[in-house]
Amino acid sequence: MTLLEVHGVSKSFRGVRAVDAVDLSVEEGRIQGIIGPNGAGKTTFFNLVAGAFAPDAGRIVVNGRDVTGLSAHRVARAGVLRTFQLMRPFATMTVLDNVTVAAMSRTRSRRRAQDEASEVIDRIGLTRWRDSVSGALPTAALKRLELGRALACRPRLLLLDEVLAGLVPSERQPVIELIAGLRREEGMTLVFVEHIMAAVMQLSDSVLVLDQGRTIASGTPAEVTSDPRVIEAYLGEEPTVAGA
Amino acid sequence: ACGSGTTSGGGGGGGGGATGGSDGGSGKTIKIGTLHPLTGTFAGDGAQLENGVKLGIKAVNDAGGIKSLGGAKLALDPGDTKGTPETGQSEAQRLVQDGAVALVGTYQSAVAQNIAAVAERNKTPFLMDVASDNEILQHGYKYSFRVQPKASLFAEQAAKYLQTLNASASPKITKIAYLHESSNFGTGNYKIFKQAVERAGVSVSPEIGYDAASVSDLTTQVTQIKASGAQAVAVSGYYNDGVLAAKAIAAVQPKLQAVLGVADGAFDQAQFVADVGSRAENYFDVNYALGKSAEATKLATDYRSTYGAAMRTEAAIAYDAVKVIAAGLEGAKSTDRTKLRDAIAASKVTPVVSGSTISFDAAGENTGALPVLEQVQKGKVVTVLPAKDATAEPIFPAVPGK
Amino acid sequence: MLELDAVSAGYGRLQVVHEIELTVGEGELVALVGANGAGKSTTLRAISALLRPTAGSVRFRGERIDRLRPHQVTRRGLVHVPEDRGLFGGMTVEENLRMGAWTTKGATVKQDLARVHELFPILAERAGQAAETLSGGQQQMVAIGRALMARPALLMLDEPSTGLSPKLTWEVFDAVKAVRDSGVAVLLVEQNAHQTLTIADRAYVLESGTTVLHGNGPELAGDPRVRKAYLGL
Amino acid sequence: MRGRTAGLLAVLAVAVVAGGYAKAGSGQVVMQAIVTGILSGGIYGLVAMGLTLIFGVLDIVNFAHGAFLMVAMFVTYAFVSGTGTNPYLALVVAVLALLVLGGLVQGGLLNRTMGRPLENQLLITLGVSLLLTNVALLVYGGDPHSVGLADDRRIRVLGAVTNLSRVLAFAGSIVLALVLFVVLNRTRLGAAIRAVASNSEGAALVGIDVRKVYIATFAIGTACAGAAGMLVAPFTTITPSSGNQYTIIAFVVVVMGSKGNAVGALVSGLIIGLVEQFGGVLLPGQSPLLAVFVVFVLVLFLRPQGLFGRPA
Amino acid sequence: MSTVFDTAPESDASAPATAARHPDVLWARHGVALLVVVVLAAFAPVVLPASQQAVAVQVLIFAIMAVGWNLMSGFGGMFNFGNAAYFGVGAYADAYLLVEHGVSPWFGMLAGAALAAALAALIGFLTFRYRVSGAYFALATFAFAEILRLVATNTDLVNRSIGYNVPLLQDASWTQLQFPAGDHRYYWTGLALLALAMLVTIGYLRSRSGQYTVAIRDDEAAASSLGVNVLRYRLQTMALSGAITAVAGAFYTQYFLFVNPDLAFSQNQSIQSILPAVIGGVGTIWGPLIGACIVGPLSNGTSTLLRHPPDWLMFLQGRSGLDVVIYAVLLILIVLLLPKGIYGTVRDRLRR
Ligand SMILES: Nc1ncnc2c1ncn2[C@@H]1O[C@H](COP(=O)(O)OP(=O)(O)OP(=O)(O)O)[C@@H](O)[C@H]1O
Ligand SMILES: Nc1ncnc2c1ncn2[C@@H]1O[C@H](COP(=O)(O)OP(=O)(O)OP(=O)(O)O)[C@@H](O)[C@H]1O
Ligand SMILES: [Mg+2]
Ligand SMILES: [Mg+2]
Repeated sequence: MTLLEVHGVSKSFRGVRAVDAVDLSVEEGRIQGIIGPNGAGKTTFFNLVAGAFAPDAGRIVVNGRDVTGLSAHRVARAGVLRTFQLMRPFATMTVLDNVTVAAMSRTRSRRRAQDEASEVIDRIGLTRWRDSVSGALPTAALKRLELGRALACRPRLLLLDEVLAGLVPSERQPVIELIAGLRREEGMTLVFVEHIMAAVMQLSDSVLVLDQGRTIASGTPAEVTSDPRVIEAYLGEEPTVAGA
Repeated sequence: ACGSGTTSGGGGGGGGGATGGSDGGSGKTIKIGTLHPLTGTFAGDGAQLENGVKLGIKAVNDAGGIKSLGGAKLALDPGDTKGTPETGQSEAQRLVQDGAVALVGTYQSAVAQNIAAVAERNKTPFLMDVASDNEILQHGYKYSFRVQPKASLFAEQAAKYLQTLNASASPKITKIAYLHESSNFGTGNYKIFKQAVERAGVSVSPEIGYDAASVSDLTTQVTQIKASGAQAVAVSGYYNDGVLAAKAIAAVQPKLQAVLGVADGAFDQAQFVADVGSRAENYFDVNYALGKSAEATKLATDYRSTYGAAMRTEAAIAYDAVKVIAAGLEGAKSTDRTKLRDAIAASKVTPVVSGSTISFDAAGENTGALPVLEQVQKGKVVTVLPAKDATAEPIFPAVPGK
Repeated sequence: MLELDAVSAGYGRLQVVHEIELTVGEGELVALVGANGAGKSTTLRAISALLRPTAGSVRFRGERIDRLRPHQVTRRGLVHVPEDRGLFGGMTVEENLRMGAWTTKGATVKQDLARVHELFPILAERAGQAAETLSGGQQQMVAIGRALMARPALLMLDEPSTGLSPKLTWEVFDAVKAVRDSGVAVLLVEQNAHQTLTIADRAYVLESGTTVLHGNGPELAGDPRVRKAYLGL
Repeated sequence: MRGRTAGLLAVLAVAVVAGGYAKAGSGQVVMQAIVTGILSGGIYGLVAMGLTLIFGVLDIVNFAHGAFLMVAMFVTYAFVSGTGTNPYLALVVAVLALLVLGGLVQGGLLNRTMGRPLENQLLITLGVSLLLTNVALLVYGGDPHSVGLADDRRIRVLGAVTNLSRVLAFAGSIVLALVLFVVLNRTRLGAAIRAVASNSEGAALVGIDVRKVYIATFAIGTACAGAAGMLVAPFTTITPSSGNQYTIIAFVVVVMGSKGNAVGALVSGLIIGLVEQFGGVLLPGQSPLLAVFVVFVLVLFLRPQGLFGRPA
Repeated sequence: MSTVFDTAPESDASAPATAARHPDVLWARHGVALLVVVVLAAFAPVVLPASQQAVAVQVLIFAIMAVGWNLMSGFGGMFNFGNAAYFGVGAYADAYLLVEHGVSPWFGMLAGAALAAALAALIGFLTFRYRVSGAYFALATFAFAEILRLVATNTDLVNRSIGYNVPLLQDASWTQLQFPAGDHRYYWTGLALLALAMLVTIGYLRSRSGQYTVAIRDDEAAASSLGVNVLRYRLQTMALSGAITAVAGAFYTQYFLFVNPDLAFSQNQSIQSILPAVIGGVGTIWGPLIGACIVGPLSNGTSTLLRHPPDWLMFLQGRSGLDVVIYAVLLILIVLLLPKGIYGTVRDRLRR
């Protein structure tokens, strides 16, 4: 079935059309990639779906329920979770408390929430940092914390905004595997924004390409990356330096 | 000599107050506690009052101390209210614990109100030098006494003086505007004055209130008075706004036959005349004033030579308050606070401030207190009514600044 | 021209880099790579005096600069473009660039501005736009351009390509090479280790706050230890 | 200012003036209220000028501003009583004295707390305010002082009256707003100040001595208080606490006029001055401050960035 | 599933500060510490000289106000510069109900707390609705407190600027919460109220709402993206904070037996709510109490010092204003030298 349906959403900031009539539909259990140049509107699109802003136009339906214009916490409770491009830990709280806060959205009992949080922490490989104050964590751990908090909410739809940015290549692969595992083992549906093309190619079932707020292409990774408009706007001509 | 009264109210820590009282009774020194705003907005007035108390103590000691207690000397234990009731209260509590047999204060009514309750609970006499709210002594307190006239008396007297002036002048004043600061003090004066003069057929209008804490210009208000065609204006305010009012009147030049301060904090002061110059000429103020006695004249001279500044009448009231306590101690022949209280209630003291002998009614109000009518004449503040206190004839009609 | 001798630095009581040794020669492009949290940014901050080293010395052209304040370091020709770019958000692109020339007191501003515009033509187009409204890549160009306006002898760049689209990443790398080619030494911190190493003259690999490998850039790119740990190959 | 807001304000202004006329029943009173409102509003703008710079650039909620104003009044008083000359000759002295005082406060105290949370600077400025007020009390006592102008001429403006000293203060505020505007937008120091306000780390990295700029900014801000204190001295009574009444109003003006905006401070000062005057006419007996605060809260809600700021 | 931290640094240098035990153990420790402190503090009036009793009660009132402020501003991250609003509502509710309707102060205290909670929620709603934050939030709260002061000053219902005098009773009364001056029972009542306020704070912070509150302070957008209803928990925190502060106000009225607008809603009350928390440590459970123990006696101490100075300071005696000067200097020094407050600084040292 279709888990996420987006119909013609638009959003402008002081005259700039950040997102302009974008449509998207994602089947349950699929991984959808979104790419596009800087400022294309990818983060804004996430913000619209996750309820951080209300769209100027268009409709967003999650699992058959219209969530257009609902506030962020309502959308989250409808099963849509997102991570942030710039990491946003609860800096004074420990890693455990960070994840517990997320887990509490599903259970009344603090103790159960803590136990579940501990499990999630083990699973994403943050055990070592469990009782550390999150503000002091290195980037890679923060990226995982972002992911961990989202997972603790057991979302049906997970929106990942550049989870790989700022990780060195060797650190990327485990995260990619973690994401792939979520779909494989739990049937979670994912939408992710990424500039690391290797990951996009490896993970996504289909890719949406945005430029200046509009959809310029969509299809399988292979189709999209060979599209001349995408190369022109995003991938660029054959590199002068990286080819060496 | 320790008062049984002091302990009766207090279990536990309350008893601490009693021991203090008896310390003073051995005939050496007797502590008098003061509660004035020595810091904060009213620090200037606090200093005047404090100095008045000091001169009062000095006068008593120079005259041989408390004779009935073997010439015991008075000593000052100062407290700073910082202008807030809470500090006032804790200072009062401290003074009582330290053994002060009586308290003098406080300038601000809110602080006095609070300290009156402290005095009552600690059974310690409290002499209000300056603190005018009628309300303070309407709770049936036994230990609080007020030396200055109560607030309502100023407005009532003002109405009477206005009638006296009207009686002898040809264009009688029939419509008078009222400009007042909008807290208790100004609003209360306005209400009483209005009631009193309307009985005599004088209408009070318009009424114009302003916020003394924030006002920086009264020109618009004075223009309203001008536009209303009132023949005179009554003013109740503090020093700063009094000066603003005088400057605004000089600028707008409404056709007024008199400016009548009702307990105004500026118009009876030498500083006011210095600050606004000839524009202050002819201003009336109904207020307490220094009497004509030799003691009063000496006090003013002493004040100037000791503190290098002109004395205001408020200092003289504080001086009188000390005289009352001294008389009470003489009468009580004891430093027991309850006995002292009874002696004060029965005392008769000749004040340096104008008015008749100080004695207290059941509520603790000074029955001899009487605000007089003062006027700025040729750069000097002189008393013009009632005749027995007057040092000059009133000038009326009194066109301001002429 | 830049020498770090046993430099340690950290935040509060937390020491992040330990006794780092590092040099940059005239006109060289030196890369500093390492895992997240290895201490790359911290090292740069210690050099530019945004952070005071707790031990060791930093020399620039023979002079000790580790007790100076950031503006004094900049005035000596060592200019740092930090991770967050440090732009003046409310000011226009042109104003940002002109502010870059603060230390040169204006004499050569016109000429330098022309040079930056030549390097990044888009900045001439967007001269009047508020910096905060630019896209991430354009902001990066403003940051580099602003640093160049100070006529630096050594430019320190902290992860100029993070979050940029592939196309923009290449553009930035081209720009860095162009800067080096114009005779300015560059100390480059990058995630994009592969590309970085291929353009670097020399490179240091930082791990847990200490340099563990050091060598010629392309050579290091081929080093199996590096390939395994940092390039994910 | 957005057109809609401006329109709304205009309608409101007309309604208030009409209400004032109906209430007072006299055009003369309304005229006087307008003139007094504008003149005293200019003074509020003048007082707020330095504060807006400090709040806008340094993000310091400076509660010592009123105390600085008071210090300037006493400097003026000391100058006049020492030399016996015209108080306006004290302008330079007051400005210089406060420039130095401000520099010392920032350099000696506040610079160490930059970047810490709001309450740190707030409490330090409160401490400074207490300190200055009570030092003044120690030195001058609590009695009122004045520096009356020998010839404070009465001036007629549009059927209303006022005094020369108030007109001079008003002129002073316009001049000061212009001077600040020019300093901020046309000088090298101004560029440095704006850069530091925008991003202090970035400013350091282009070679600006950030600490010096902090000191300069705070010093200029307090020097403005110096000018304001001298200019209001001729028509106020001077006591250690006479600066207090201005601090709060100055903050209202700063927020309304958008922090860091000197011209905005002047304009919103005028609005506050008028609100206060008409508040007094329309609601006699109520403190006009009430009207001022209500307007303040409305501005905070409807245009949190102030009347002249860009939306965040 | 593999973990990525095979390559992660294992050195001590990057090991961040670690909270040693399970969170619940920490909370329990706070609770036990509170019990010990309260038991020890209960002996204070017996030990202290009589003249210090009033100071001790004042310390308790400051502490309660600061606990209230700290919950909203320290833990909730909403810098409140108008705590006088809630304090005043508490003080007035008590005085009004007692003087005008003879209602017991205990009910007055509850009513005041409820009213203050409602007011806090209203102010919170308005400020969040219009996205007023940071220094502007501080100024808005300040404005609300001032508006209340001005309204009270001009409202006949609450006696305008006169305010209320609580009538004196002949005998001590628990139901009327009035005892003879200097009675230890004032102190113990204050101590009990403070303990209650701190207990409520600890319980709240430990609870789900409290965790949400701190999460919201740290990052509002992140919290709401996890399904936390930001508005609801903010208002809840503000309401609780207002209620605690109101209790301080009601107790204040009962202790000083007097209240008027300038007292209840003054800027001073707001500052006195902030000072102890900042000096003790913002956003810490013990900060307000520690700070109050310093601020309370500080002002009094400097006055006493100057009243009876030691010989070498004799020249300072009797100069009004000097005590405040010294107080101000000490205040500045404390804020300057202890940026995290006493508790915060000491805790950081110990964690080392
Ligand atoms: N809150 C905002 N206010 C004003 N403009 C905004 C806001 N958020 C985004 N924009 C603008 O909307 C456009 C799209 O931004 P968005 O962050 O969605 O891009 P993106 O595709 O995520 O880019 P990147 O890959 O650099 O993260 C940009 O021009 C940006 O400047
Ligand atoms: N302001 C700070 N306060 C405390 N710790 C910090 C601070 N900044 C960085 N750290 C810590 O210092 C360590 C090194 O950080 P640094 O930013 O130098 O790493 P980096 O190599 O630049 O990593 P990245 O690739 O994430 O930028 C990390 O563990 C980080 O958590
Ligand atoms: Mg984005
Ligand atoms: Mg870094």
